[in-house]
Amino acid sequence: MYSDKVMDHFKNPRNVGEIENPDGVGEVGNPVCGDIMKIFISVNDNVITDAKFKTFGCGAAIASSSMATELVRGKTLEDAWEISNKAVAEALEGLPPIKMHCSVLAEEGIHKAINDYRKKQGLPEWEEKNPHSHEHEDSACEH
Amino acid sequence: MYSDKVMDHFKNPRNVGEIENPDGVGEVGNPVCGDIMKIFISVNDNVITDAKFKTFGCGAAIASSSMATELVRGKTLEDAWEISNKAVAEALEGLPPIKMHCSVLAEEGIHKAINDYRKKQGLPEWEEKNPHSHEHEDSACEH
Amino acid sequence: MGERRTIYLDHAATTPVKPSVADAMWPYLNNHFGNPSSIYRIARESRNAIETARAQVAKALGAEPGEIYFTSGGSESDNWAIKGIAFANRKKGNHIITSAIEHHAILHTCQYLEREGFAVTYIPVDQYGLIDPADLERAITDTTILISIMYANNEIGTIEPVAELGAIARKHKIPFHTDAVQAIGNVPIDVRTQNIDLLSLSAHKFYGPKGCGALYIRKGVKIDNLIHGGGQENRRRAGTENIAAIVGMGKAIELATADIEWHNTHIRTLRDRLLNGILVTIPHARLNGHPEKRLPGNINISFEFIEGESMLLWLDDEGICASTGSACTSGSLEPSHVLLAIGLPHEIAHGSLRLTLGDANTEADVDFVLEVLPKVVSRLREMSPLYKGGKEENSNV
Amino acid sequence: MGERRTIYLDHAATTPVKPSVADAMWPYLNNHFGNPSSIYRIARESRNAIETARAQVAKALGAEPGEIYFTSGGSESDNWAIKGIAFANRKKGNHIITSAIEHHAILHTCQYLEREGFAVTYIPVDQYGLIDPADLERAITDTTILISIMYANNEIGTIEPVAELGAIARKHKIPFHTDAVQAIGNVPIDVRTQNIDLLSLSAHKFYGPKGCGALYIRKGVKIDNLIHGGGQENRRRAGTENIAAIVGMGKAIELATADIEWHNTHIRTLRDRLLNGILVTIPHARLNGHPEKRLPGNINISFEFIEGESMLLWLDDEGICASTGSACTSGSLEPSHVLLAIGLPHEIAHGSLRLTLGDANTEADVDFVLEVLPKVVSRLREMSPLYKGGKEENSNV
Ligand SMILES: Cc1ncc(COP(=O)(O)O)c(C=O)c1O
Ligand SMILES: Cc1ncc(COP(=O)(O)O)c(C=O)c1O
Repeated sequence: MYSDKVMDHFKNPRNVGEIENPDGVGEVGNPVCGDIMKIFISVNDNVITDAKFKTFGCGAAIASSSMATELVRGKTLEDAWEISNKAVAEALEGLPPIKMHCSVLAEEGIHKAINDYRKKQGLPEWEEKNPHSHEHEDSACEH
Repeated sequence: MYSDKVMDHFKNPRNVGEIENPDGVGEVGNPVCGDIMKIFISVNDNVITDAKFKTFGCGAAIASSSMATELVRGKTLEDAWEISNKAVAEALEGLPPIKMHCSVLAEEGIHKAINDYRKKQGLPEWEEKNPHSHEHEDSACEH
Repeated sequence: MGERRTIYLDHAATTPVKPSVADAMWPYLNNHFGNPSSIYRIARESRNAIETARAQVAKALGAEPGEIYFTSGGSESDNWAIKGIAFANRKKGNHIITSAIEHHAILHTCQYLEREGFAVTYIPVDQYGLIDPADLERAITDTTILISIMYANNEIGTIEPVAELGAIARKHKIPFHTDAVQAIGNVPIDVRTQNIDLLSLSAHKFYGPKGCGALYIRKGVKIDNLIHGGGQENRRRAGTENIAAIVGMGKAIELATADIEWHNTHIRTLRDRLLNGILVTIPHARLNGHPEKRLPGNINISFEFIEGESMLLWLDDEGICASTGSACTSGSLEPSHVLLAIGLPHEIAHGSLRLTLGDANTEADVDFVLEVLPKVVSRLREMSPLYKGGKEENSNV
Repeated sequence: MGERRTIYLDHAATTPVKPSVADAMWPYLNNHFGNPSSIYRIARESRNAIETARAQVAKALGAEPGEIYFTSGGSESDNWAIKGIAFANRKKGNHIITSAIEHHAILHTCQYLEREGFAVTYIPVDQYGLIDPADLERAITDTTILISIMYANNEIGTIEPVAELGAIARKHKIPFHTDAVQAIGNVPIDVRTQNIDLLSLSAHKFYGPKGCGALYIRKGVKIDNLIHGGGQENRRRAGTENIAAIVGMGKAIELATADIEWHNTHIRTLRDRLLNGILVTIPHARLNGHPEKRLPGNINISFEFIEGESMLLWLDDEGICASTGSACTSGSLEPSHVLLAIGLPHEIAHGSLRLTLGDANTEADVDFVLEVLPKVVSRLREMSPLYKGGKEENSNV
């Protein structure tokens, strides 16, 4: 059901853990729905120098967190912001349709962490271009 | 589905044929229902000295005709009249429930032949004790 | 009389599983058993096996794999198609059109729906068992929500003008179902070009296992479930999948549709030899069904003055497996509704014999039947009160 | 990590076919294929094989052979029982009583009937998953036409007080159905003394083949057909019989019910070793279901702070086949309705693992799981944002 890439990132997740004094933190998901992602970033000179995560969730949620943190490392905040859930899923060589919401969570986790950083810096928060979170959270947690 | 006895009387039917100048003939059944039996008897001194049949019908119909003609041979008319469809079926070591009407036809065929003889003799016809014929013909021909 | 060989001439009732099909099934009985809904490796193997079979069935019909749903057989497929469409479209109308010669899985389901408030038109057939497309067109009303006409008849073998019927249904935007249980492997089927929206299959009729069938449902067709429960078959048919049988069905349909040409020529040649032999040697015999538009292996013939079951018993005694009417109803005392629908009088219908040939039959089989059958018929005629030794030449009973 | 052995601990999802069962089936796939509805010799052989199997199933349940109807599996049996009774008794009333923890084959069927105008009461269960017979008695109204309560739950293994529930149903003269798919072979069943009127079975849950089940219908119970058509199964279930699978089911039920005592002792011993080992080595773990009134092979346990699927993936990597929730719904993202019904919060329900042992499991299997599982749980907890390294000892998330 999962691609080799997903299984690789699930079994050998990159960047697991917390950053001690993170510049930004984003927590998304809901334990009721079976997945929570917490993304930590360090920012230096507008560039994400480190990203880590902790995730409670299924295989796809863990792999998506791992891949998302990989993708944002070394990117400017602007470039990191542009990383879509589709990019995460594609980098994982695809996700089962029923699991696409995991990549959405990862995108949102990154966005939340970036906005957390911006808020701390006194900067205005950026707005979600495609606020798909609700629609997807519904399908993730269809009760 | 059929007992060995039924198969024996089907494959080696006793008394097939017509009696040239029969003392009594009984025809029962209906081609529409898939079975017709024609029973011929010779009577001498109130005893059935010969009985033959012709039958259009299933295995059970042929076996029942064969057995019924066997059973009446050598019997007085009174004794022959008393041979019930159950007796025919029992002598055949049983019939499938769906085929019981064949033994009923045989009983009726004998009765008709006997009454045909009595009529020709100017005697009153005997009455059927259990006029089950209609009920059974219905189930035989359930359209 | 009485030697112990078996000549199987009842392929319309069921077929033997081809050895290569049985071999393909065996590992899934004996070894690979994972529930395809689970996520571990042995479950994924089961899932893959099912999806391979689904693709094989889809290919045989010109359908997409996502349009194939596995069931427990032809009867379930027919029930699902008819009830599923009827109940899902109840708000649009309550009228169903079918034919007078459908299999009981269709007819009894329609009768059930009549008790539930649906109205059913049973289109008649001509003396050959053919439906006139004009009759279908005339039967359509504003409230018609389903048309179901079989592809080929199981008793008399007549092949219906399905593409034409499908085109009419399409023109009126009414879902068109066809029971192709007898047709597959004998007739090339393409659900796209023939405008078929739903199609029923049963594996044991084409050398696959019993207890496994499929329903093709064209994408977008609105249909209720018949068996509710787990999420199997894309949430449309609950129940742990019968993996071994599904694998067997996939393999069997591939084999059956790969060599339709060869199969047809082979079977038809044998069939015609048998049919002509019967008609030449046995008087008062008539072929039922269409002379050309019929399944290649099917013979259905009525012998006057005698009754079918007693023929079968004698043939069985010689090791010949045959049928009178359809196997499902041979326990019944009513003559076949199909034979009545083509206009046979009851007493002639009672004397009908169905011989259906299959891949493994040989010329020797045919010759043996031609040796035995005339004896059986004349033996039974001799004891029939309806038969006067040929003197009724012109009678029609 | 990564060696290639398979430890199958998902017997509630499906079981392997026993070799002697597969061997009993093989001749009916490979050789004997006659349609049991026909009248010739090879058809009578099929008929006899089916009737032998019917007697085997009847014996296992304390029923008469004439009360056993073969189906395509547990889901069909459940659908037939529920819809068949509901539609046949509609004039008497429209109220159905079932439980909150039934299999989806029951629940989704009941939901379908609600859309058709029936009213359904879903009796709640206690924290162990037990039904209180007093709740059943209270739920009964003048319009109640069916009570359906499962014999044993497929997820948490809880065994319901079926005989008591049956007695209540009997007292009120309401037909009582039980889904015994998980119970057979684990619990002695006697439909007479337990007042059961209808009972569903599925062969693949007791080492028989997939795609075959049965419905016991007590003589005299009024029920509609689910699959209409031919006259098979005493005119109550149309479709050419799946002879091979039916033969396998007969053999399998005989084996499964012959040695319930041995089976239970063996399995329960292993199960308790595994369960105790888990509870001793892994903190924040709790057993779901009843501590004693449970199926001998069932463990259902929740591990806080982690999610079930990721556990399964790691276990699969080690060759261990397990399940979270029921197999049918593992594609779904909703937590199990059963775990919610016993009062687990969603997030704990998400972290549940079901291990179901079977006849072939060994102590070595148990020990291997006890070696692997603690590592998997702690690995996942380490990456869980909910887990604070044991500091949340008293939290209940
Ligand atoms: C309690 C229960 N009922 C019904 C079923 C359905 O059985 P099947 O999958 O054989 O249709 C199952 C198994 O999934 C079950 O565990
Ligand atoms: C035309 C037709 N439809 C449906 C069926 C039913 O198929 P099954 O017996 O596999 O359920 C049959 C076979 O009996 C058939 O010939």
